[in-house]
Amino acid sequence: MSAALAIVALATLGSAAAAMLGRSLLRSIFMLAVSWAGVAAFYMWAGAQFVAFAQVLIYLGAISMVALFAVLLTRQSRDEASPPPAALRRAILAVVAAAGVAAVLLWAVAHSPLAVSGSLAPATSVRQLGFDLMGRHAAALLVVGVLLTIALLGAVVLAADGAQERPGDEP
Amino acid sequence: MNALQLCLAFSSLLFAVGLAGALARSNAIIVLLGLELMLNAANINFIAFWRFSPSSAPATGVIFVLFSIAVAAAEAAVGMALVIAIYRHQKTIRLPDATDLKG
Amino acid sequence: MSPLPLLSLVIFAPWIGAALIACLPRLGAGACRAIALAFSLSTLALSAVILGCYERGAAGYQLVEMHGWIGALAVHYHLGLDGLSLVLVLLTGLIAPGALLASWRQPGSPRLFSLLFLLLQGAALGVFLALDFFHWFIFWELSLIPAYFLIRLWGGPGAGRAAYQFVIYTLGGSAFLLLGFVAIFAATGTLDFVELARMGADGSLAARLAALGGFWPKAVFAGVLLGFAVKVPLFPFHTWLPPAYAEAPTSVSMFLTAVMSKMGVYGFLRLLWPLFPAPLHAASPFLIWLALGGAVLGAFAAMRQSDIKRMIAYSSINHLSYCLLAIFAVSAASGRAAPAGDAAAAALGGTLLQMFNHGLSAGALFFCAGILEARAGGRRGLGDFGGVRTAAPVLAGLCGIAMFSSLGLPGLNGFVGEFLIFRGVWGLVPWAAATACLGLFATALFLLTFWQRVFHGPRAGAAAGPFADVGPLDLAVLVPLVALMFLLGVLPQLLTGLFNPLVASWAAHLSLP
Amino acid sequence: MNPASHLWVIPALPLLAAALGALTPRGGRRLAAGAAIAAMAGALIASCFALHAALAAPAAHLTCNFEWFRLGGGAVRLGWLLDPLNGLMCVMVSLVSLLIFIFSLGYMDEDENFTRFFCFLALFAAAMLGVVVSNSLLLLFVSWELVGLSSYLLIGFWFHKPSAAAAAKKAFIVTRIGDLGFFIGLVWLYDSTGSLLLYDGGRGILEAHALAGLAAPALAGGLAASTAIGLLIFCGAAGKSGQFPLHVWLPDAMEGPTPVSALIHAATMVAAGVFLMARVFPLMAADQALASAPLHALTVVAGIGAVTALMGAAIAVAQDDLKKVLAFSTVSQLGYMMLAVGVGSWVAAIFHLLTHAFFKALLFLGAGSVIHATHHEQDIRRLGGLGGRMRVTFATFAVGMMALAGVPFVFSGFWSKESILHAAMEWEVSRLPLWAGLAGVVLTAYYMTRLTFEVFAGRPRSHAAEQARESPAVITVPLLVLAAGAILLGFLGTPAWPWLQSQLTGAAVPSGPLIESPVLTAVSVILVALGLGAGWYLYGRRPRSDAGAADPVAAAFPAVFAFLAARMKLDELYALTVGRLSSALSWLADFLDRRVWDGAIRLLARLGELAGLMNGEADRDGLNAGFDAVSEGFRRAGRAYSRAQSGDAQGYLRALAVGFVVLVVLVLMGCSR
Amino acid sequence: MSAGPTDAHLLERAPFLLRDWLTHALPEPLRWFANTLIAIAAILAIFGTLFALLTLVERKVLGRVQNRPGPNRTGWFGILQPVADGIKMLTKEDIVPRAADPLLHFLAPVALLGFSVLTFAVIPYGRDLVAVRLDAGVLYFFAAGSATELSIFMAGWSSNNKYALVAAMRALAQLISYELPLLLSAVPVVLAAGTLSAPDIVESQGGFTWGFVPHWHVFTPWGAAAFLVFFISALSESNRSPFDLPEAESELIAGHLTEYSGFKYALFFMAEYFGMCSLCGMAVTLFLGGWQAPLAALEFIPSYAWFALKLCALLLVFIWIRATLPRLRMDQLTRFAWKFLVPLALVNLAASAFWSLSFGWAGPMQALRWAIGIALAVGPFVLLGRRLGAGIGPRTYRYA
Repeated sequence: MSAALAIVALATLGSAAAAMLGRSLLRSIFMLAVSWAGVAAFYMWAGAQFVAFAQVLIYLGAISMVALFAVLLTRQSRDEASPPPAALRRAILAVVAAAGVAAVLLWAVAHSPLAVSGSLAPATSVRQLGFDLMGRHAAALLVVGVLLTIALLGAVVLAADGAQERPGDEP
Repeated sequence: MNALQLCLAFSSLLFAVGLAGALARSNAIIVLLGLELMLNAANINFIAFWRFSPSSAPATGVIFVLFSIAVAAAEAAVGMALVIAIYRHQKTIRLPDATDLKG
Repeated sequence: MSPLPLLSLVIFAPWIGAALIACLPRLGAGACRAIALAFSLSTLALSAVILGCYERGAAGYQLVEMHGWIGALAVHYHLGLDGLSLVLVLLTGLIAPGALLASWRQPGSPRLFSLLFLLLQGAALGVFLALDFFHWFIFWELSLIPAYFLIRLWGGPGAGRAAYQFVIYTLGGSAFLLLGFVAIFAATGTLDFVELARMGADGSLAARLAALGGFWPKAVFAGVLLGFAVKVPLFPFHTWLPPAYAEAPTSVSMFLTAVMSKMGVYGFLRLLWPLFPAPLHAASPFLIWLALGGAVLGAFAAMRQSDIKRMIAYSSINHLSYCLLAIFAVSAASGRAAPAGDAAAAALGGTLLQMFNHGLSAGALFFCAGILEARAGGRRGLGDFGGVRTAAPVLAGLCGIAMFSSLGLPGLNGFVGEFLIFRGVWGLVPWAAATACLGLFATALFLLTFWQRVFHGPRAGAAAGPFADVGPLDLAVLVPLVALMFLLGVLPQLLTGLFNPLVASWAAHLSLP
Repeated sequence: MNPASHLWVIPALPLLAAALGALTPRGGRRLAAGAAIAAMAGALIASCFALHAALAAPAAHLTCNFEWFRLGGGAVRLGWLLDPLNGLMCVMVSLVSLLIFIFSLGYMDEDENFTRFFCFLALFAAAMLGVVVSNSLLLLFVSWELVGLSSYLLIGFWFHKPSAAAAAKKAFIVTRIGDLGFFIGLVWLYDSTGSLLLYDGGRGILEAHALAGLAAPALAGGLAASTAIGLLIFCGAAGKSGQFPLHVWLPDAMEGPTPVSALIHAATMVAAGVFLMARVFPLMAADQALASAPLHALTVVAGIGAVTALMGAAIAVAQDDLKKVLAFSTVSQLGYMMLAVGVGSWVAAIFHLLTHAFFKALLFLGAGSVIHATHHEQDIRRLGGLGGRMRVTFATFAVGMMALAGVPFVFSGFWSKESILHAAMEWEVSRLPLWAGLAGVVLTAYYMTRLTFEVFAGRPRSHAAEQARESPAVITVPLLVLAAGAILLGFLGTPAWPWLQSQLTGAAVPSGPLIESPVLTAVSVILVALGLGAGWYLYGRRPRSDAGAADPVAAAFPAVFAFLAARMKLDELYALTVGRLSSALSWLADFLDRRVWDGAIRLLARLGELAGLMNGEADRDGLNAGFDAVSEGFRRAGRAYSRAQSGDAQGYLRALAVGFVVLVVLVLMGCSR
Repeated sequence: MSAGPTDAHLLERAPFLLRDWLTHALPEPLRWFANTLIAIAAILAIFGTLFALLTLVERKVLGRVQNRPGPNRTGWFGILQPVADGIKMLTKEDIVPRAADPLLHFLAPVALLGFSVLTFAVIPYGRDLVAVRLDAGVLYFFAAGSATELSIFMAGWSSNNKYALVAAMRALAQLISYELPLLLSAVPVVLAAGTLSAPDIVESQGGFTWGFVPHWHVFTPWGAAAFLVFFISALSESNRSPFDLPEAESELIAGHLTEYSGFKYALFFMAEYFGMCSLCGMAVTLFLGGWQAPLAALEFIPSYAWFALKLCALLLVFIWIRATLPRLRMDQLTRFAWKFLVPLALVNLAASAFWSLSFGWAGPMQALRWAIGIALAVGPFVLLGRRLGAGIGPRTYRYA
């Protein structure tokens, strides 16, 4: 079990790191796609099938697409054109900050007394999930629905600003 | 280190990677994607706790992750639209250049 | 009890219309007017519904809506309707659409006009229906603001000054009113009309005010009196009225004279009299003189006006002074022995009838004056016309009917109210009735002079050239009004039946604490 | 079956016709006229039935009362009344109206507002019939005012003539002055009796109970309330009937079309006042029993009547306008009627009213026929010689003239005038009315003779008169009918056969000798002969040769003639008193408004402005400086703080991360300590 | 994969018997692994063959439609044409442009084919004949399907060719646009069946009304409408005519395939046909009753045969449409998706909800239920269709 987890985690982390470091934007996105797929695999490993499929559907199917479009539509941008010293400074600062955060988190994880229950994943059927969503969490579901609608409209409005594009052309 | 802690370590590292990306890169798209990674890391935590939690609350973690994914999708859509809008106005999507909100 | 909040609906339907117009910026002129008219007509439609569920035999408030609102101030959202309110709501429902129709061909943005007008209508309705001072006063003041802009923006050349004077004068009056009620609130802790009227009837209101200090009961009474006196207006607080009515556009003049002027009389009946029976009784010998001044001097002043609209404005002062005269006479007689009850009922019933009838006739007269003004290209002097009856016989006929209604010709609505007022006042204060007859005489004199100079004789002035008779739009406004004049002249019970129990109960409680 | 409950039909028919006429477009001449005439015929038939029913029980007052509307605890009630007085008036009014309607068909044929004319005429007839049949003073007042309205409309029918418009206004205003008195009387009466019904089964105001209450001396000086109320009501009657101070409108009213003059201002409307007096006679007479009262209502009535009779006759002597002469003769005759009421014989008044209605209508229509034939030439000096050209008109006019002059035995006017003079002679209070009446008799005979000779004798003095020819049948037939009435009606009330008197009073009046007091009759016959003779001597013996020639009387007494021709300068007197007073009052009111009240307000406003100005100064220099300093400080602080707002999103994120780490570390350190 | 039905007759059990015969000798843990491998192999083999046949059938049918014989040289009636094509593809030179990104250029067809194949895993080919029984099978199907978009973009971009890139972007827009109606039209079925598992959905369509009308979803008003939407979206998702814009030869040479040749090209081709097959399979599963027989009397024919029959019929319709309809313009394409299909699918969702709610209506109410159902399906179709037709005039070309 742990081996599978380790493989998944390493793949995910590796691809994520590659994505963050890569020169080419598009490659970064492809690497990120791999990383997201890795996260989905982790969900599969943890027994959350539904979430895994949702992750694939949304991250691989939608968010990566959106990102790709954004990249292609903004290709004329002066990519990473900041003078090297500034970029370097920022990179160093970033790594330091991230390392600090990671250290703190890892320290917390390592020092927290975390009990693990059964080795068996809690069984959650899609049907049960549906009942939960439509029952106890119906209000939240509605709110999310509204949020998504508004976000969609907002994105269309923002992106279509000025140009006479049809809303439908916007992914 | 048990399995849960492994998971948590994994998520922490993923979070750190995302954070580093978001801080280091100047391209707004990559920054946004770094944020997405951080969100993913948080989701991993939810699933991990759900998976290994002693009380095994019914599916709360899963549902939270579902909502989180939905919100992430919304955030990505709006974020990318913003990026495009910024690009249209300034012909660049470098974050250090986008400082119009400076006080 | 109706499940629908009918009264709230009545008040807010015009405001909903206003909001609708405000929210649809792309609306065409025609659509604006149509929407405004539809929402303006809602009052009429809803009052028809109200008539359906109105209990004719009851004197008290009906269709009451009462909800807690501001707990700390003991303010309730309290609406209610009795015969008095019903008559005025009906009047508003009749006049407002007519006034809107009168503005149909008016230049300028119909959007803003409709919006302001609907606001004004809603506020006036609110004044007639609210039973808590807090929102009553809000409605009272809110009615001023749209009126100001309507006069200012659409009025004649002197409109700026007239509107300014109108608003400042009435605001000044209301300030005293407000102060008075602040004192009342400080003394009693309530602003509910029903509650206050109960206190006024048993004298505890005066006692509590006196507890604040000996100066207060009189000061509060004077403040409230001043507020209403300016609004009606009571002679000599009337100087804002002729310029405001004359300079306002026709439709607004119609609404101002038909509905807004009733707000003051309404205040007298609803607030001043029930709340301060004793001070009013004490002051009424003096106030009767003022009312007589309005009735007589108002009519005589009208005789001297060369501006048609100013003349009609003065006739409004004259007519409303009869209402006040009746109220003061009743108040002067309260506390007397029982036989005054019959006369008091006649006087009060006549007052209510007169309020409605004046709305009809003055509204119609202003409308006719508006037609004349429009045909003459903005001139409206008595000397600017001549022989209009030859050129426009239908207009002359309808205007004539309105005029005769205004001068109290029997068979038309105006007579019944005036007869009852005089009958009542004679029974209470005979000399006042006799003196007021001078006003009747002068009214006939100046109205007939107006008629003679404008409509009779050879065609002259603006009527010398081509002069169109009334169109279908004008007929749509005038014919219902004129028909009602006939109907109410012959069958006043249509109206008296609505408020008779109320009047009877008023007349039966003519006692002083 | 109570016939009174159907009485409303009589006024309703013409009212319907009026409504129809009002809604008919200008082209519908036949419809409007036909409807009006048919309605009048219907009303006449209904009136005949009503009269028949009333005569069946002359003493009973058949009533039908109903509630108009409720007010307070009580109700306002109206009603219909039927008795012989009503019935006769109904028949008279509807018959005369019908004839005049028919006459108008010919007379108004060329007018473009023909339909409107019939509408107004029908409205008038409806209102007049309403006055007659109502059993409530309120309803009577309503109809009364409508009569005034229709008279206003008809006088001003040719409203494009400024004189007609002014005359109409004058008529309305002057009668309204009287009506206001009536109104107050009404209100007073209502207040003191609680009812305005005339007869209400014992509770009506004309019945004993109420009268007893009213007749008590209640006012200052021992005056009875009924005296005051009666006099106030008499104000209204005086206004309508053109009694002395309020008669000024009646001659001016001749500006209206001639049928209008005939119908309204001769036959019916002006008689309304007399009718009203007869109607409320019990009320007027209630104070007679109160011997201590300083003044009785009827005394005033008699006095006013006498003055009017004499004055009208005197002025008529000097008028040159055909219709004006007739108008002042009307005034004079109405004075006779009032005199009769005043001396207590309302029956004689009604008798004279009926006969006068016929012969005065006849005279006016005859005058109308002349005017029609001569294309609206009304100046008698420019007429003349029409007797040969218009034989029917002349003959009927002569009948009317002799009836008015009181030529004995054959003509109705003689009998009614005799009964009035007889009543005046029997009045105990004073002989003055009798003397005035007798003087009037001479003058009447004289001015009528003058008129007839001027118009019909001699030779034509103008082109119009030369061209005149007899009017068509539609005009002459009513003349003939009226002439017959003017002769025959007198025999209904001769002392030998007092049918009318017994029917009106409801009690059998014993028939006496044909001549009640031979002396009086002889005197009056001699006076009539004197008047006729004088007229013939002055105007018939040597008819006027041309229009410019001076009047023989004017030549003899120029000052007196001019004074009379100017109507005794009464209009000027009014202009100086009432007119001046009201314009002064209106000036005062306007001045108060513009200067005093508005001035006070303006002063207040100036004071407010001044206070605001001073306050503004104080604010600017005093308070604002401190606030400026403080806000400048805030602004600097804000500027300094805003530097942290770099706009660098990544910087914020970085700060967040670092902050998080630092925070955790700090917390941990805190925990470990 | 379970042991298979035991009470069914021989033909029905034949696949399981065959499998068990092959693996019964192995020990228990290995047998599971072997069974899975056999399932994968079987799917690949069967659909590989189907792919080969389909290329031939398509060309033959297109030929017949266009009144020409089609391939008829290799073998009997050209039956060996696919083999010849395959050999050609394998032997051709594999060209990678110098400016291309070699890794992604290689990965793209592989990933595409991989994802396409993955979708086969959850389709039930017969009674109990499904590779993976997933609780959220339908979701899995769509998740895997949506991942193919990434591969197409990969192909377009990595070629470093502007035609390829434009085509890739077109493809993305189209795929994303039609993904939505595709999903939305499947939701009513999920709503009706109450499950996301494909075999359960098929099971829920068993049974007959009056003994001869099967309970397939396509025989309900909403089901018919949803099937229509699903089918149109499937056409577009598989880049089939009239939605074959990404590889519109006349405009973009060969779209994202421009820089591919040889075996990689064949892989793309294969992936495309696989996607088509899997979409048709899912359509059959969702709407056409899956492996259910159309008549009770015909249940003796094994379930997988019925599935195959329905699948082939749908594929033939695909081909038939390709032969009949012209290509759409880009703006028409997206407009059609967003303004017609998506609203229609959303309304249809409501129709389906109504259908579920009115489940208990009987007698005359049943007629009413049908009337309302049909109105809810047809009404929006007519209304939206009228609006859709309004705006699409001939385009004015500004620079032409």
